[in-house]
Amino acid sequence: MKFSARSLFANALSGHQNWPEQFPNKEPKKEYDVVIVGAGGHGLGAAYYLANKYGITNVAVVEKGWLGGGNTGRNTTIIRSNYLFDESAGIYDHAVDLWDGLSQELNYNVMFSKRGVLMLAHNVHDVQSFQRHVHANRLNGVDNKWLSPEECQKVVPILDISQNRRFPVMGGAFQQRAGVARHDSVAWGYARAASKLGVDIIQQCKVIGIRRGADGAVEGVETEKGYIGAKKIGVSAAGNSSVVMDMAGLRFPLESYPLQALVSEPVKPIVPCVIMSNAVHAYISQSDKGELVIGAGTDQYTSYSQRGALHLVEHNIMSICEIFPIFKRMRMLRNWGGIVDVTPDRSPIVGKTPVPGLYVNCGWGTGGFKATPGAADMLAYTIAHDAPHKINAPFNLDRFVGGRLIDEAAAAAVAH
Amino acid sequence: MMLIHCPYCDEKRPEIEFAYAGEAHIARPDAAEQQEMSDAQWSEFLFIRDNKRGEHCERWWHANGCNMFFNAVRNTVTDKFVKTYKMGQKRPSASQISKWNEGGNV
Amino acid sequence: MSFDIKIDQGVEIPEVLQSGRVVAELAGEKVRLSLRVKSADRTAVAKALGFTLPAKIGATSSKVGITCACLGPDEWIVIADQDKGGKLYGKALKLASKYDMSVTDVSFRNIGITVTGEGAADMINVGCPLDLRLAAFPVGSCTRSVYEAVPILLYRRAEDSFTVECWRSFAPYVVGLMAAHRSGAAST
Amino acid sequence: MSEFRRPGRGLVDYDSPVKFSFDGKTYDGFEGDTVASALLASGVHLMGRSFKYHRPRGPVGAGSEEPNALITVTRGKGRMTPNLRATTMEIYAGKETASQNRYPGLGFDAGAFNNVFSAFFPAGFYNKTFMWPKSFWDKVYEPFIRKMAGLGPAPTEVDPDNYGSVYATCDVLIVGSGPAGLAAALAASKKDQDVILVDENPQLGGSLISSPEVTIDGLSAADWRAKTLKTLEKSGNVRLMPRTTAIGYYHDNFVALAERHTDHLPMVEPGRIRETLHRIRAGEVILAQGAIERPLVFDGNDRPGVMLASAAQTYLNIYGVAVGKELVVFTSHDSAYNAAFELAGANVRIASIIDARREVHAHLIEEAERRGIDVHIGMVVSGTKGKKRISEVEIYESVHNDRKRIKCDALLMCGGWTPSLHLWSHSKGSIKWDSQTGVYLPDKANENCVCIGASNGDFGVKAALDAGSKAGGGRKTYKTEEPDFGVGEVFDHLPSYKKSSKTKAFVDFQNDVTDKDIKLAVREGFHSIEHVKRYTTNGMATDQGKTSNLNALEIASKALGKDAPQVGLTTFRPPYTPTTFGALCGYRTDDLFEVTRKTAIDPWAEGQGAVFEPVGVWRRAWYFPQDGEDMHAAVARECKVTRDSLGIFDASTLGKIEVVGPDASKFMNLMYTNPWSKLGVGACRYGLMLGENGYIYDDGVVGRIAEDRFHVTTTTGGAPRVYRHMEDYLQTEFPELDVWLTSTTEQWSVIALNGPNARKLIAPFVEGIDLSPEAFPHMAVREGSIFGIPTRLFRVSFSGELGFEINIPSHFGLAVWKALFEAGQEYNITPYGTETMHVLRAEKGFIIVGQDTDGTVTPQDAGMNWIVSKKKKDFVGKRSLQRSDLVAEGRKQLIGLLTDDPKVVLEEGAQIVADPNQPIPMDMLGHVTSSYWSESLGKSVAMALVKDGFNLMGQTLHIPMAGGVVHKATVVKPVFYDPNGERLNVL
Repeated sequence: MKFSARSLFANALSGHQNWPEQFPNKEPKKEYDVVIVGAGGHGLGAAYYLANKYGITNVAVVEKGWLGGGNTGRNTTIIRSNYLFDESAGIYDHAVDLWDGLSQELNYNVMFSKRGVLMLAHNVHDVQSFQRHVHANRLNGVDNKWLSPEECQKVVPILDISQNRRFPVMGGAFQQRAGVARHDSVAWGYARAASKLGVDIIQQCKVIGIRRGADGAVEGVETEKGYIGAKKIGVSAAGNSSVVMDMAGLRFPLESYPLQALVSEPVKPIVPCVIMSNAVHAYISQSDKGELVIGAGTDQYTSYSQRGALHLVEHNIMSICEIFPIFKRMRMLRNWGGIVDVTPDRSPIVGKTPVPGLYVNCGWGTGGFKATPGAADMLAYTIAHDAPHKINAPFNLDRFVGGRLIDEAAAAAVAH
Repeated sequence: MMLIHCPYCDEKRPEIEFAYAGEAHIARPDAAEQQEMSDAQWSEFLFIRDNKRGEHCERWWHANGCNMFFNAVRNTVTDKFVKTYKMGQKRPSASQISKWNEGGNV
Repeated sequence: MSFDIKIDQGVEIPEVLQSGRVVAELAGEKVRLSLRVKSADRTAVAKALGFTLPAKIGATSSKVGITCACLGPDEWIVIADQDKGGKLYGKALKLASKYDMSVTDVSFRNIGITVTGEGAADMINVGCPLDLRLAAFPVGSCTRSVYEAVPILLYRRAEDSFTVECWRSFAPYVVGLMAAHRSGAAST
Repeated sequence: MSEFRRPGRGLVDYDSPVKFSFDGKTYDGFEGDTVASALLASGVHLMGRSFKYHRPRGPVGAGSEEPNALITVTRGKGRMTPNLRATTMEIYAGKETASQNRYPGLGFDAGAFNNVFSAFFPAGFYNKTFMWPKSFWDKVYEPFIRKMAGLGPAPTEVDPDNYGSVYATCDVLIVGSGPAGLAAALAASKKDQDVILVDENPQLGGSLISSPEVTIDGLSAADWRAKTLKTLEKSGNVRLMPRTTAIGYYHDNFVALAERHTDHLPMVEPGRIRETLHRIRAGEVILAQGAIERPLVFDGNDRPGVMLASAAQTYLNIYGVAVGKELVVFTSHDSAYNAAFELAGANVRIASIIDARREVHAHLIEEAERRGIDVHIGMVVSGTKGKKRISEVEIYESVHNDRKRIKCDALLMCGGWTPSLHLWSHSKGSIKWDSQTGVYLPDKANENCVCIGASNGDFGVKAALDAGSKAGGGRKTYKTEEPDFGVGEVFDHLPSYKKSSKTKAFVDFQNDVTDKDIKLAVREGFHSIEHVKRYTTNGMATDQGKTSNLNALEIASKALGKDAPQVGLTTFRPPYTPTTFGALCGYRTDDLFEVTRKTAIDPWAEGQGAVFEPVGVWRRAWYFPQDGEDMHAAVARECKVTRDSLGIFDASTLGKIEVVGPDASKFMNLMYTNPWSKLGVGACRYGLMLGENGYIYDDGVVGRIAEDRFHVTTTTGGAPRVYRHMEDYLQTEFPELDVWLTSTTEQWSVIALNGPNARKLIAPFVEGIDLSPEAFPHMAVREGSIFGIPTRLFRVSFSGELGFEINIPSHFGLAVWKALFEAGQEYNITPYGTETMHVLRAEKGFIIVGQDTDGTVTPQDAGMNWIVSKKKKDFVGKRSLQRSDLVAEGRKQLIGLLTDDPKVVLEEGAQIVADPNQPIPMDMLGHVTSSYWSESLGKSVAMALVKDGFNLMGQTLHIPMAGGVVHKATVVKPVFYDPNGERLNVL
């Protein structure tokens, strides 16, 4: 059933009794052309693009929990593409292009809101670094504008731009095409669209092994629901990527860290766009429900516990109140943690692996949500062609051998 | 905020006194070894990590305490420390770790 | 030309901490030495210096005007009054040629703040997460720790008296945090 | 007194009347009332509007679980707090409160038109529409949706209140002061344990306060409570903390408490702390959080006047308020009978008890009948009437299709009890499903923690007391007289004769989630409770599902035909109740948010009117404007005076590490790219440090003070990580080396003097050092004194001029600086800041690590191959430098740029291309890292990292700017001033 105002109206008259299942939960078939491990936005999206764009419909997505239950459902939904390096700008901007129009493509409103992302500069080093981004983005065709403190305040009227503060606003980089989306809807929308194209989504089906043939190539996955044959396997398991790659006998340059986020109680609109501050170390936006959505960096140690420490929350809130002292009377409603997999250069790995038939999309660290459609498309492309697209080709595993890292964070290095 | 047993101070101290220092027992190859290593082998030393789900050998630095780096086995699923031990001690075997687990404390 | 070269610790104790139940004071100028001694030489060095280098991390030895705390397996800090400590650095430097050890003068790196009075431990606990109950942190204990955002050296002089040492530029933060607590606590 | 008051009951102070306002109208109450209890006493149930449909709502509960009665409290400028629960807000004279999420008013709310069309807004409706035409999304739909956001108003002014934050340690932390908590505290106190007992309510005692019929060890519950509290107060080892919420339970028994100090007070002196965050490390945690009554899900269950039976008890026993004159009780659990009897005993007419169960204990029915209360067994409430308050219920029996209407002005409901497992769940304790009572109970603890009393499913006062005593380490068994708590039955569905399209039975009141929404979610394939929660938003409102989660689970499992545990339970996440940002900040705001490190000389700079810049955690003087100069003019002047005569610069922030020991030079050899063994005592050398990945990590000048002692300097921001880097290698990789590291950054103030007159200035004041160029050459260090103060005097230069860096003990830094400045007047000395320092060094082509290099630049890239030893077998980063991509062609290399138009100062960060006319995306060669106007040279100078830069010398490159301007620049060697270094040798 197509989703539209008309179908909503028609179904209202029948008491909403006739809506079909959006994504039926299937039992596994014996074999698939492609098995995707991990039903987050990335994995479901890859299945959708395989079926829709690359003509491979005999696809299963297996998920140990429930779809969209990992980082897709736990992140702060920021979408932007104003990255410095050509490679990063390439993959993130491809994602932003896909975000725009995704609701219509999937016939599922993912509520991508181009409300803009403003990154605040608080010191001379920030200014130099953000200017470098703005110039590079302009010549790469990525919209990103440098704003004076006054212009920043025009975008965010509650911003205090007096220069005698501990962290003065010395300007900002603003990407208008950037923004937020409704995170759960992304997973559900891809799941529904993929299901319609014949993809089997199999939840509560933990992968416990990867079977390889005599030639070393993959043959299938062992799961809690039994063995599933697969000509090709795409791993999109976020925080658990190391665990899954280990099943194929591969050790990866990944570490998994807890990342926390929090929301306040809902209030009337006050934060017009996404605001990020590296120096103060926090970011904030306001959801369509009115909650302030707030996040910062990871805990210091690796963990799969999805349980973070209080002092990070304290610091996160302190940081937000440093930028916006008017929020001191707001109240934290909910605080939660996810697991992010981080590579040595904090850029993802999207492509082939040393094991024939095994493909991977991992290492997105704290930046995975924004890349969802782009990463999903690139994983699907690589699986379909057994070769990477030029957009994801640089994000290979070999870069760690030769040293051609894509290190956005190092490029923004704090020093003097 | 976790409590971490520092094997030098021999007491449990609050996490914010410590800095996490990555996976343990990744010995730096000496000068001769370095020259014999291929780029691939060298990158393995630099970048490849166990990232284990379960008992993980890792280093901590008691930066705001006795200033010593030390090793620990911590379960990354529960965040519980199984054992902490001094720098230079060997990587505990799996059976040693399970023995400690049965013992139940640090 | 003549110049008035005055010493300046760069921090003042806010008024609110100068009286009341818990009082903070600047410890004044001290001689501070960071000693690193290999365990084999510990007793010999101690003997030569004329005071004990306690073996246990967190323990201190005290002599009139000189306190020596063991901070790490091979690390001690000596904090001495000016009159007692004036020649210590030279003396220790000489020992360094004989023993496996090092000595570094850090007299001016730190500021000492004493916090005294009933509830002094609570004032420390404003920013320091250590268990400061007497059984857990007895009189004479000394350790590095944190006071919210900054590293400190904490020494318990008596049940209700502590010395907090921190790097010079951190001192305004430390006394600021104490003062904020006092101003608030006075009212709650 | 209002007809709803029951004087003689409750803990309110009837001698202290209090007037407060709600939506602009004044109401009467008493000290000890909450906004909700006082409004109820005035006959007002309508207190709010729901989120989505804007339906009129009254309080459902009497505590922090309340989903409906959310209000905004205002107390002067900046003190507006939205979304507070009327049920927990204590009143004081003049308190200003208002309802929320309504326009123009609570009685008539235009937003309520959503309610009329609610059929079109089922769960997840927004996923299905607002997609066409596409352009409407950005311009029409989305702005509209965003406008509808939020409950209460957003703050617009800075909160003037202060907050506190402290740590504490205790042996036993007890959460909840009901019978279980109090008994636990008593027992632990007797065992000499340090105890902290917290309760979110103003009064300690929990359910004991509203248990007038209960006796404990022969005392009435009230007397036992009073006696126990007195004992605990006197014990000396128990800290009682009312108005304190345990908000979260973290690793290793670390529990966060939020204590509210002032919100209940009529007058608050300025400066007083509003809330304190207590971070408690407890040896053991005893959770006695009790249980929350469950609403029943039936058509019209959200009408004002419909509330939990226990809430009505609380209003009566704590506040002396009858929630109505004529009540109907609707229950599936025995406990509501006790509530009905208590209210009947307080002269409230109970019209009927409607019990959904087919079988009920005879004695309950007898007791009811004895009080003249009709009991309808096997019947349910099938509908309610009344606009702003319930006026009538319709009851229904499904077998005989009996229907009947009963007038009432309040309806009490009870669907059983849900043990509060919030903190238990935060602590990662496991839970198990109890199918008999239809609840989750604690199973295995993950921390040193027990969950007791009602939160462990042990209902009744005696059970709680005995469990408390045991948990506290005692063995006491209590004797009580109490009504049997009874049993109940859980209904996943209440019978109704109505077409489901005609009903609205709410599960999550605040978020307007109905049973139909949950069934719709299941129908659409949302089969895990996490999915149902997210699709319907059930349990995501500001009460976080305290009254709704289990009902939603029952409905979803029934719809799926599965057992509840197979459907799951959404995780409880901190905080237990919404927690003020201010409390989480505690003291750490403004100056105490992050340290601002200042040098000893900083006060002087401030006195001179310097402009400062933040550099890492330091603040540094940026430039010293005179007579209205702007930055450009000030820097031009500072540069000129320094090059012509003399400048003085505060370099104290440079990191310093003393590297001491017999193996010091061996260690230096490993940590830096260049060799150190042959550096003589008294000599200095510039050192470059790499990370193990081969990229430049830090740099600085190092002086050899003695054979076994190096004075190492680092960049300002790099000091902590360089120290860590060194300690890490020393302890982990090179433990065999006899060398020790001590951070000495703050031991020294560093005054840099640069300019041809530098030596002349210091000469008269220096003792013990021969300053002659022969005895004290460039790149040397000597120990002596200046103004009688001991100094380590470095002859170094970061400007290209004759330069000295005077290290003196930091407590003398300010005095020495002032003396030098005074003496320097003879040479027209100028103080300069970081900007001039940058210009001077850029003119010389000296790099700033972090500006001209980032974490991707090797020494070769920076043109510094000369400093990388080829002879040393090992140093950190050596092997990485040989990696294929690090020696490949086409890397970005550091070069100089001179603009064709010398007046044009390139923008730092601007990108460089070979062909400015190529289409976008352009092939970028690199970027400008440093760019300044050079007053000394009369032209701009720049440094840049450019692909293959070393091979492009003399070529013209282009820098396309926004708006179409393209600058041209020529590639040169990055040394612009005094390339032969002659100025260092001025006499």
